[in-house]
Amino acid sequence: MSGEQVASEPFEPVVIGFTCNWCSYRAADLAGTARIKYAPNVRLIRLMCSGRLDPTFILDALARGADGVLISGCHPGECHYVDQNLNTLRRFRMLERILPALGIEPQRVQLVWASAAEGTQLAHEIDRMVEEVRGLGPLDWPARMAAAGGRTGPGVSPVGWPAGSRGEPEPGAIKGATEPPGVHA
Amino acid sequence: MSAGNGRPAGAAAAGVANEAGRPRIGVYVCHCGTNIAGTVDVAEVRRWAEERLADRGVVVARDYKFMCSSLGQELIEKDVAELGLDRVVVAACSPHMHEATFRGACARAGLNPYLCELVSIREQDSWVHTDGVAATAKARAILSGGVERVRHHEPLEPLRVHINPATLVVGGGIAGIQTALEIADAGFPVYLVEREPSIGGHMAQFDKTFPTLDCSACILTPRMYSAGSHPNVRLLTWSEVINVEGFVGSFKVTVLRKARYIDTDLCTGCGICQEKCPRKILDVVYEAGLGYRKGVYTPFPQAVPKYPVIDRANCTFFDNGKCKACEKFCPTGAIDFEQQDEIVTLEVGNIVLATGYELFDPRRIAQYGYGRLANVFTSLEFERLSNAAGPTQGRVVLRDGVTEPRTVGIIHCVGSRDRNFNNYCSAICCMQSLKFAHLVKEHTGATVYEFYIDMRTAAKAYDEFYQRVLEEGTIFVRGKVAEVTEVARTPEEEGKLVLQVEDTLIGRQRRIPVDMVILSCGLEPRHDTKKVAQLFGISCSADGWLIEKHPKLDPVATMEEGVFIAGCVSGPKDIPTSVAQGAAAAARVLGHIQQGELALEPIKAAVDPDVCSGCRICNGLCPFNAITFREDRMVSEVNPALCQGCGTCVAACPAGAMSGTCFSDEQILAQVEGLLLANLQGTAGREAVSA
Amino acid sequence: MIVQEVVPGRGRTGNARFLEEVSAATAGVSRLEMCIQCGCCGGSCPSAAEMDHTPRRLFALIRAGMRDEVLASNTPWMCVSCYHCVVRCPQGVHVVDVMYTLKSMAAHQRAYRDATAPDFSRTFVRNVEAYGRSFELGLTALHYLKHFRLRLPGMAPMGIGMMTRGRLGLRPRRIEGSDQLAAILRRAKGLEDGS
Amino acid sequence: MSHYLYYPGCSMESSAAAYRESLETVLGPLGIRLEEIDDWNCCGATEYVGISLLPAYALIARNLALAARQADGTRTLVAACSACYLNLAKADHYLQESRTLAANVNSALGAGGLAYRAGSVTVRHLLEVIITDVGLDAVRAAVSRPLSGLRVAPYLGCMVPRPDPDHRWTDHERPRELDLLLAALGAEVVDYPLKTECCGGHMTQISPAIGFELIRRLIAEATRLGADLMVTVCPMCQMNVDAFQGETNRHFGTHYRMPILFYTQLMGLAFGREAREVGIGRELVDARPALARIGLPVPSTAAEETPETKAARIEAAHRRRQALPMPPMPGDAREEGPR
Repeated sequence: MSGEQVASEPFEPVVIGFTCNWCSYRAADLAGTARIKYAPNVRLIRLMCSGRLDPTFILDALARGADGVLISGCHPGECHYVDQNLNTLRRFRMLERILPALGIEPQRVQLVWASAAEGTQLAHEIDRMVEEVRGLGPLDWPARMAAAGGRTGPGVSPVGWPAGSRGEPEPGAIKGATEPPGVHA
Repeated sequence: MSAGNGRPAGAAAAGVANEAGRPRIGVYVCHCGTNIAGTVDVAEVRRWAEERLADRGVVVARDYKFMCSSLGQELIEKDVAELGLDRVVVAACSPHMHEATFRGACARAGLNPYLCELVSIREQDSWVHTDGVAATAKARAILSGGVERVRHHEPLEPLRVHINPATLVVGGGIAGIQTALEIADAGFPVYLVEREPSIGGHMAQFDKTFPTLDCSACILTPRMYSAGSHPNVRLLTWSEVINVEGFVGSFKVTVLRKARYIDTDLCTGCGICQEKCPRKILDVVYEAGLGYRKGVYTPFPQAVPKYPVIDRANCTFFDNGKCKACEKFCPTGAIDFEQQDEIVTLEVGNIVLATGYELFDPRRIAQYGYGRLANVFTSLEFERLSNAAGPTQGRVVLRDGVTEPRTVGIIHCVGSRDRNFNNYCSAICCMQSLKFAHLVKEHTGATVYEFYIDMRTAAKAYDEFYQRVLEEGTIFVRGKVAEVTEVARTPEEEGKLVLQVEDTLIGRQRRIPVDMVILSCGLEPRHDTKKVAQLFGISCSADGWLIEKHPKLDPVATMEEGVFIAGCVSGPKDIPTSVAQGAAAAARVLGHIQQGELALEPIKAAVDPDVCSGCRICNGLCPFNAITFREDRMVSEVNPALCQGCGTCVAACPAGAMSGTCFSDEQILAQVEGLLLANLQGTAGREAVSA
Repeated sequence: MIVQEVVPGRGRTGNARFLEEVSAATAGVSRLEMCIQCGCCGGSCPSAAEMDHTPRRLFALIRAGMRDEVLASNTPWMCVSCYHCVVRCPQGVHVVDVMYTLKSMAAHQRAYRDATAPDFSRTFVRNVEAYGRSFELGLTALHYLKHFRLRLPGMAPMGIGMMTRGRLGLRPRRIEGSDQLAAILRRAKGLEDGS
Repeated sequence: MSHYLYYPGCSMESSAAAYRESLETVLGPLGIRLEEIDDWNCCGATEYVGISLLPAYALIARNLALAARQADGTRTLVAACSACYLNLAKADHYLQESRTLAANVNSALGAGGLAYRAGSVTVRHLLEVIITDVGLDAVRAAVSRPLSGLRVAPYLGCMVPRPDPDHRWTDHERPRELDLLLAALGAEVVDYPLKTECCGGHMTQISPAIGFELIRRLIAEATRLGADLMVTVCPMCQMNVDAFQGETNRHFGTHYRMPILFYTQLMGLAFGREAREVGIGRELVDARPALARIGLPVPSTAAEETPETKAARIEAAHRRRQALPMPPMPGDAREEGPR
């Protein structure tokens, strides 16, 4: 998988981070204002709430070349929208279970809570995750799937599913997945 | 209110795909002086955008020293007009800083402001990375993400909401009183909610205020009285907010009014019930544990309102059904044991939180001996001790209630500037300690030692007060007291409290025997601040104080539109600052009221009824009950007035029928694509990091 | 007491480095650079009276780069490892561990003025290296013989009392893996000298 | 039977023999089984790390590595000696904190065919195991001869409650564990303000005058408070206060006679063991006069009220009425009062 990686150039992972407008994006802003340094390998996207995060976004990011995805929202109990981050948690738990089936190490997708005051902590978590992903090596998912039996190519459908994996698992099963309320981590 | 899904009539519904021709995007890279340009090669980013993003619709790219300056904005306005731009991407600071600025520039040029996207290459790039090459590569990726995203933006109109002119102020200390009076004097109704039986807060406990030594009661009581009698202020004391719904302009607040067991229409506040009540209770709130109150009580004689409350948990009648002494002796028959707790709902347009602080509990510092050594006092205890209306009528005496101290040690920074407890400086302790030194001298003539680490007297007339206390002969020892012990080593130490400290200006350990120790305790967030924050949808800092919208430029606003903060709830403050903040919060509220309505971000969810399968998964998800199921059409529907725009329903809809403005699937996926540079021909995402 | 002058030109670079050097040689994170000179350590110290500098002042000397003055100080050797300063320090400075570092630096360079304490530690270490266990009688006897010969007669009743009550072994106990331990310590010393 | 790995430490074999003997008598009644680490070595006390850091940590780590290897069903390593407990706990803590230290220590261990992964064993002190795992109720249940009437000053010394890297103790300055244990044995526990002050440590060896002054403070305060004896958890404290008490008296010209015993000795006595079985008699300052009252009826303290005592009582009541209230403390009955 990573054998083709140019030997002279060290592997620099790319991690896409989904943050929420109220806590984790502000934590990133705070890290900036406080000039706290962290690995440049992460690129953040702002959502209003981590609950907005559709698992397909994550798979899309991985299919398009990200080596890891960081999900970050308010701490449980501190969600700006009451408790929508708990939905994030449920979706994350489910995603964790299906990632191995898709040939992806679960450590490539991580959930980190960060309040608006936790710039330092978020920076620390980013550094930790980047190092973990660096340790895993490049994901190069499309090639990996091809090697695993040609189930998928790099083609990406409009909603972000690797073309070959459509229906396995059923995207709808993910999109609509809501475990019974009250299932907290 | 003219809520809708925010789309102006006739606007294209699905972004670029449906528009004729290619988008015409302008890209503007800000240097922010050296803030960005010091790390990121902005000219290179601009060049790259010109070349590599041209086939993504970028027709012009510029870099400029300060994009937010009027010249920078004019640059954008000019390009929109002259080059016919229909999309703008600014790579500069956080959208929380300048999004409104650049949207404004676009609007002035006739471009719908929602067709402008601000991406952060400062807070999330130049400020957090040191490697210029990697930071520049990341800036390219971030910009690319913005460009892809903006292609899917649609023209939108802000939502306009009506502002209810009534305001809720939570907390009846000096900050809350000031806010309430400012708004009420401007002619608008205010509800002032206070947990205790009277307003007044901590200031009502003090005897003198630094640096002027004004009598605290003399300057506070008139304000309390005004608040209590103002036709525009409705006091709800002995009450707590238990629920908050809605948003700026139309909050719906539920308040629990605990039963007073007093008919306030009949009560004259004569105080006979308090005299006759046989139940004596240690008053840990107003008397700081140094005095007693009755089961039926007003915390202090000047209380506003004047009506007492019956403390149900400490009432003999409620314990065993006997007593009723208060009822027997009440001349107007105002005692009413049948009263019930009451729930009231208030409709307000704005909310000001002024819930104050709590004193650091020095029992956590065992080596200072508070609670074990009788003559160690907290700052609040000393306030009561020196107060003419306090438990000793203003006599400064030891715990035995009789003996005047001949030597007093005052310890600064108790629980503050100490990573075992609180990292922050409590701001008021130096001045409060100086005040104590003065009062001890004045009341007893005792020798006073002040033990400090650094003297902080940075406000008007504060350092002059320090000079005065020096003149009075107070002995200053620079050193953090290590311990207070009763174990004597010499005959002079027998029966005394010994302060063991390094006098750092001599470089020697000293043991200084005193009769009384005053701990200048720091201020802490109230123990339930986190709960309050959640109730009102705002957040706490790591130290537990509420967070301002901007610590310097917007100190009384919060991230939640229409919720403001004043006084110590956001961190330790002296009285002048708390009062100033109270007035500032009032000014912000009055600004909203004066406008009558407010423009809000049109971030809302909407259902496409043709696609909705009626599965109702979204119905239960919405925390604001904004989604209802239309039985007649078998589809779900979003009530835009209730929707807060979190987007959880969008993510959950299995049919893809739910969409969210400003954060649509297309926009987010496009941004991901851009960030990974998957939008470019023949490049991999990795390029941006390692190139 | 002679306070060493910092030589202009030479002092500057040596200055800041000394704090770093002490910090780097300390187990865990020393937080020495966080000291705000409040004196809580010096106020807490049970042997402060006997120290030529309070710990706080010693830290200021380290910060000033006054290496010789610091390593000659008796302060680290007077430390009794009571950890009062450590738990009270408002800045979380690992005072005791820094003292250990200064001791080992001074011991290494024989920079101390009074050899009593370093000798005691060395005797202890030699015992442990030889047997794997500490040998109280040998330690005390040797040490007193060298440094407090005059006190020895006064201590005799105590020594005899300890012995008659079965509290002093007359010969040291050796562990079975003393060779293994020696190998471990040898490599540890090699690593330390190498670094 | 709860099973733990056990690190005795050098002093248990010599100067603290009484600790070892008494400890063995209380394990059975408490349901504790201690399994000694095979061929453990000295922890280095407070001396080795003052000479060279890495060898000192390697020395400690050999014990941790042996313990980890021997771990079978339990990974809790119990130490009874304060310095040993601290050294083991602190080393494990720093090995977790610093990767460099861990790498170097492991490299050294490798020379002896050993390795240790930080955090593999949990280091705890015997007293804390008794309080937390066994519980005071079980202790009370094992007491057959309450120590009623015996006034004891609990003395922990420094290294157990401080620096407490794993946050196991109620307070750094005034922990309550030993007080609670002694109260459970039926003893009258003095609120001893110097309970975590320093005994002088190695000062008795390297700067005797300081050492003697620190010892004097401890015994003077215990005497002033009317304690019959001091009770400690630490071999070093016991040694200093007991064995150097004579020298201290000679140094200051004082005549203190303050016995000091290990908590396990009092536990053994309270559990019904004979004085000899729990090492009583090994102390230089004889504890037997104070213990003579154990097992004997305690003299009544309620004497007839004379006019003088009555006047004093009335005076005291009057003073109480004038006095300002004290803040309630944790564990104080008043704490539950109105808030």
